[in-house]
Amino acid sequence: MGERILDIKDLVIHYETDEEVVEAVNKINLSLEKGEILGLVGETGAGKTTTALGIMRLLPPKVGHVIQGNIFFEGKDLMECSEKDMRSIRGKKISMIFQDPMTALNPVKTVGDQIAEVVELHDNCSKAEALKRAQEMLAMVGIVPERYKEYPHQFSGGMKQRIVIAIALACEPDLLIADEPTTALDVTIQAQILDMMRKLQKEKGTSMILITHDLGVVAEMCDHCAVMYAGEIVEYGTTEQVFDNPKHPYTKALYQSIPSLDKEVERLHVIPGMVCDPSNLPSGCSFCERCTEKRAACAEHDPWIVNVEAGHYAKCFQYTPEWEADKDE
Amino acid sequence: MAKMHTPAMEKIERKNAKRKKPRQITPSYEAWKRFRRNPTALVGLIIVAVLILIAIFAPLIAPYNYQSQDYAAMMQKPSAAHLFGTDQFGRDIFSRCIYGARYSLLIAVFCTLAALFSGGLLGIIAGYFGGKVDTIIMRIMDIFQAIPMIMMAMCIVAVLGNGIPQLVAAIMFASMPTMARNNRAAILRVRGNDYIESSEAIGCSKFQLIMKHMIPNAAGIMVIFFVGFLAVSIMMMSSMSYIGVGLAAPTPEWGLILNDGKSYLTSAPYMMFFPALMIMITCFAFNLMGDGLRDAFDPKMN
Amino acid sequence: MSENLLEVKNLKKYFSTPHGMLHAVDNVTFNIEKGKTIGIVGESGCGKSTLGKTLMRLHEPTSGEVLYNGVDIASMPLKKFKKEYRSHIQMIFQDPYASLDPRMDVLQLIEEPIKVNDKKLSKKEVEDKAKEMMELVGLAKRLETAYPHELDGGRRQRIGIARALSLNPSFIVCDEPVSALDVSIQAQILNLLMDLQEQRGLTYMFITHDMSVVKHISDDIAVMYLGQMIEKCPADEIFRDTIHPYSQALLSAIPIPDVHAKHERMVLKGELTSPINPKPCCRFAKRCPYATDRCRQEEPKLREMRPNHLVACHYAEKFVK
Amino acid sequence: MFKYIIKRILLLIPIMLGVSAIIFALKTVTPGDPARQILGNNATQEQIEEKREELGLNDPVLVQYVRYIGGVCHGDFGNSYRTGEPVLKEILPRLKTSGIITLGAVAIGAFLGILLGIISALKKYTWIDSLVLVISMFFQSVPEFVVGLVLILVFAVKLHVLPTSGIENPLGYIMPMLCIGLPSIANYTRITRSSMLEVLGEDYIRTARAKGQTEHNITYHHALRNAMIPVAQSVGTSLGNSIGGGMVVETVFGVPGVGKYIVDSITQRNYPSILGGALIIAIVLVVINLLVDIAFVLIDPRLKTTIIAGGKKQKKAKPAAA
Repeated sequence: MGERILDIKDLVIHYETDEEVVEAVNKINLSLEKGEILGLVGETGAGKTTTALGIMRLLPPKVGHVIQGNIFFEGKDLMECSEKDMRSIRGKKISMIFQDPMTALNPVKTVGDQIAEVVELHDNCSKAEALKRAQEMLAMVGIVPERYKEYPHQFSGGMKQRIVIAIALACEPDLLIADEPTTALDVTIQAQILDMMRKLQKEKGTSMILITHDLGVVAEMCDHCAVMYAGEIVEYGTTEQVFDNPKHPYTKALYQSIPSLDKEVERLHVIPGMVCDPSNLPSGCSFCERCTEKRAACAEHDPWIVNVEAGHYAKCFQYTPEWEADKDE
Repeated sequence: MAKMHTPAMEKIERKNAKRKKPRQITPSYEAWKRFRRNPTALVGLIIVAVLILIAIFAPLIAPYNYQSQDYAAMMQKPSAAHLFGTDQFGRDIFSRCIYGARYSLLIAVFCTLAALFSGGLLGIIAGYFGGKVDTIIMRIMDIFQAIPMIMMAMCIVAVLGNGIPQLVAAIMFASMPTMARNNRAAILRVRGNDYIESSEAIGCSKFQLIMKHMIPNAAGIMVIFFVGFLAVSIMMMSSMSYIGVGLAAPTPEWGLILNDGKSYLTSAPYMMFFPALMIMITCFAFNLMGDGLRDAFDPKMN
Repeated sequence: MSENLLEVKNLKKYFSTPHGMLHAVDNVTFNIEKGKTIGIVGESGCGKSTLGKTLMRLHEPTSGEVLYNGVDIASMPLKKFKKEYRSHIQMIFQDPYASLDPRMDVLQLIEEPIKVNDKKLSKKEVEDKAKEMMELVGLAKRLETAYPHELDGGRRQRIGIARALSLNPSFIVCDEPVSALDVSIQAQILNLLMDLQEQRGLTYMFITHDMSVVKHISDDIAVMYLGQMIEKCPADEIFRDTIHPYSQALLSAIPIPDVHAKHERMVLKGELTSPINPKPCCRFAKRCPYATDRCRQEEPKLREMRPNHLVACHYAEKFVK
Repeated sequence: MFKYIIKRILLLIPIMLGVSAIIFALKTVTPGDPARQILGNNATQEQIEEKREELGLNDPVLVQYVRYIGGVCHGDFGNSYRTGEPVLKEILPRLKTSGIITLGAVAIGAFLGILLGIISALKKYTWIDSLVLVISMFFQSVPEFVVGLVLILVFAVKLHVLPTSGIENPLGYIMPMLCIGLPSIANYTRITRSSMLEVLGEDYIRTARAKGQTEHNITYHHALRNAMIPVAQSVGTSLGNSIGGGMVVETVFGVPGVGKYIVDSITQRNYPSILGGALIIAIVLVVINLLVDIAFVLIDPRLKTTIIAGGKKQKKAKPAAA
């Protein structure tokens, strides 16, 4: 077993406004080993991005609150860090790539300046050296370095995402969080970007959290996979375990609802109902209302996480000894 | 259970417990809810309401006739008998200011309505039809806009002569380019939405699109223009009256009352203080309200 | 073979921009059979939405014919089209969040098309019809007075479907109806669309960028690239025997949710350009790994390589398996 | 870029034609005879007829208009009815006075307004934010001439530190500038605040935070420049208002500027002067708007490409997107 780079313990994040409290992340535990890629999958509102912003400590001020939990990064609890320490970690140790490359770059600064900015901040070097580094980074992500003097609007969407990646990797961070890096892009461009990310990740040995709703992307990229539903991690395991042998009813249903490219299906499997309101979560299992395998106990008690096989966990009662006993009655 | 319970949630639960029944959440109701939460906007609304009441009940509130001259009591300082003092003809300034609310508010409303209709119509036509119609209307408006608003208004009054209808016409013409521009922008913003195309696809005619979808959705922004322009027209009107182009004496319009006191600035500043105060309070209230409306209808801006 | 509901011939839609003529839809020809679904796939900017909107006459076609039951609806006066054919051809929009007027409640939204198209109906009849439509698309009765912003994407899209269906159309353009939805909701809407097709004999044109969705729902698939149709074939054939290099690349780029799927990936260089004042050449030539001088100088025509399988490539023979 | 400037300057021509046509139209419908106005009530019918002939008033309106435009092309804006002097000669020296006042006013308004706007955006939803809002709104609610009266009362009458009127003493410029500048604060404050808040919510600000950048640098290096774009756009319109406000304020303070000249001409129905004044103001406005637009290009690199490529702002060619 490798060295753990990130360890999230019992993290709870709420968004509080005058009108309501949204329970975005509910007691999640997650760990990441050095050099591996962890896929975080789930639908809109499952709490994937919130988790990432929580790690970066970039939750929207005044509204987003970490209610409890610890995030250990290389042994240090990020929740205990001062804002100043956090700033020296962001961009240097942990980088983040955001979903929409179209808006992620400052329109009035040249791309070279934007890459150089992060280098200058963390690497204690002169402006000229930083700009040189920026050009190297551009070359690395497959853009002609001479274009460093151009502005973001002169680049296409895929190019912009390359620049965003160049910014994120400029200081050779230990952990890269990529939040839906290819969702806004076309498939052929997505293929280019994913190819490049995989190559760079291998070269640099960067650990990575890849947030996506596309199971295909996870299958191609990730070593481990965590499935999120209503702010909880409902299933965790190696990608093979989760894809070949899904345990949680939600994961199973999710697979069946995707139209398949190679198999002929008459009707798609439908997950009935809709995601529960995160400002009004049920007291039992959050998936219980839509679950086809539920029993009375599911609505009353929140299930705990069960170790179904080596390194494979699911948050469901059916893998507890009590379930079998219950069935016999 | 796993879910956390926090103080913030308790607060909301308490609040929800107090609420009687869930209300139909229409978009207008949401806007009203936002408006209600804005204390400065509420202050504006209250002041405006009081001013409207004053204007309606002016004859009951005013102790004297606004025209009656009392040569026994000229240029008196504010006192119990004459709250705001008297002017050089012995007219009670308090009564004149009270009646002034009537004139100023009414004329302002007329001006604004006229401006909103004329400019609004042009703006809606330009915004909806686009293309050549838009270019022609907007180029003409560019020409009008090259003349400062108040200068245009003054020129028109100079031609038509002093008087209320003339003033309304002048302010309407002068503000047309601004109004057209703002309304056009509002319509363009609504027109860009997919639901306009979707309604076109189910067979709505252009007229139905404008009446049933664009205007209702742009109405919020138009109300903001309306309230904001009330303040602008009161200020324009009083500025013009003060200079002597606009209304004819002895209309008790605030600007004219100020004009009356012009020569006594050093000897009897109170003659100008109170009407000026009325103008300020009124415009302030309209502006506060307008700002509240802006926040209420356009929550994205904050 | 059943009859064609729609025959599109040399349809063109150009837009003038400050930089030149944008050939959004350029010389597109295809047929749709009654009761079938044609899937239109392609990347953003390939003109697939414009094609749909041009058929709907939401955009005026620059030239070309669209025969609906044999009648050319592309060149008839817009007034006549609106009066006689608007209700035959309807559209479901991409973004269920933006395509519903936020100031109308669910019932009003569904009543609107009925009222607009048949002014003779009484208030009661309109309401009954709208309620019937709500039931048809699976919207609960209690949602009648709800406003769109209170509903989730799936339910909003159901409103959009009800609005289109309330006019009893025979042809529906579905413009990315599920791409704004989550997978679990997407399946609900896809099933609904397929059920409705069966019940009412609808014909669909299904525009999407999602290959797995289009394969699931379509009978025929057409691939578009920069305003042109480059391949058209039966749905099951496209995944087995794609011919055009672009279609091959497009397919190989799709990430497959299966850890054991090992497939050769063909990563294309460069990105889609915009089709402004295109020169006569194969528009894919710039990114095509097999491009020759001929591709750069001569525009390929759609040719029938197999029954019902059309390809626009000079070297199509080379790629037939 | 050069082509763009030329194009913009050519745009002046229709605007000038339009403005002069509007004022000319007003002139023709005004009751009263200019000839009588010049010669006074004692003039005989013959004298008036002679004067009318001399002024060309007996020609059709269109001929008068064309003749006037011809004159303008040669720098002849006609002669004032009142003094008989060429209008241009009367206006030019006044232009400098008005220019100083207006620029000063815009500087005061923009500086204070932008400053307050930034403060209230950074302290959003606190009492400071509300206070700034109320203060700027208060100034917006006071007509320029009332500010003038208050200033006169306080600084001239009570404290005797500034002159009541006139600009013989350079200190005389101060009050007119404040009178026009203070009411315009609110406009700048509001635009700065909302644009600043919008920009601070943009994704690229989040990117900057994720880089580990300090809040201070994020505000001043990343956000401010982007936020200034709409603010700069509003300078043009608020300049028009300032010139309008200048007309009233110059009258209140008896400042010999273009504004007072026009107001006097309007009350005297001295049309050649009104026309000349209006045309010159229109030219100034158009030129300044052009300068503002050029300044944009320096702030916003996106505009440079569109201006060089097509001149006009790119029309939204809807369809290319999926």
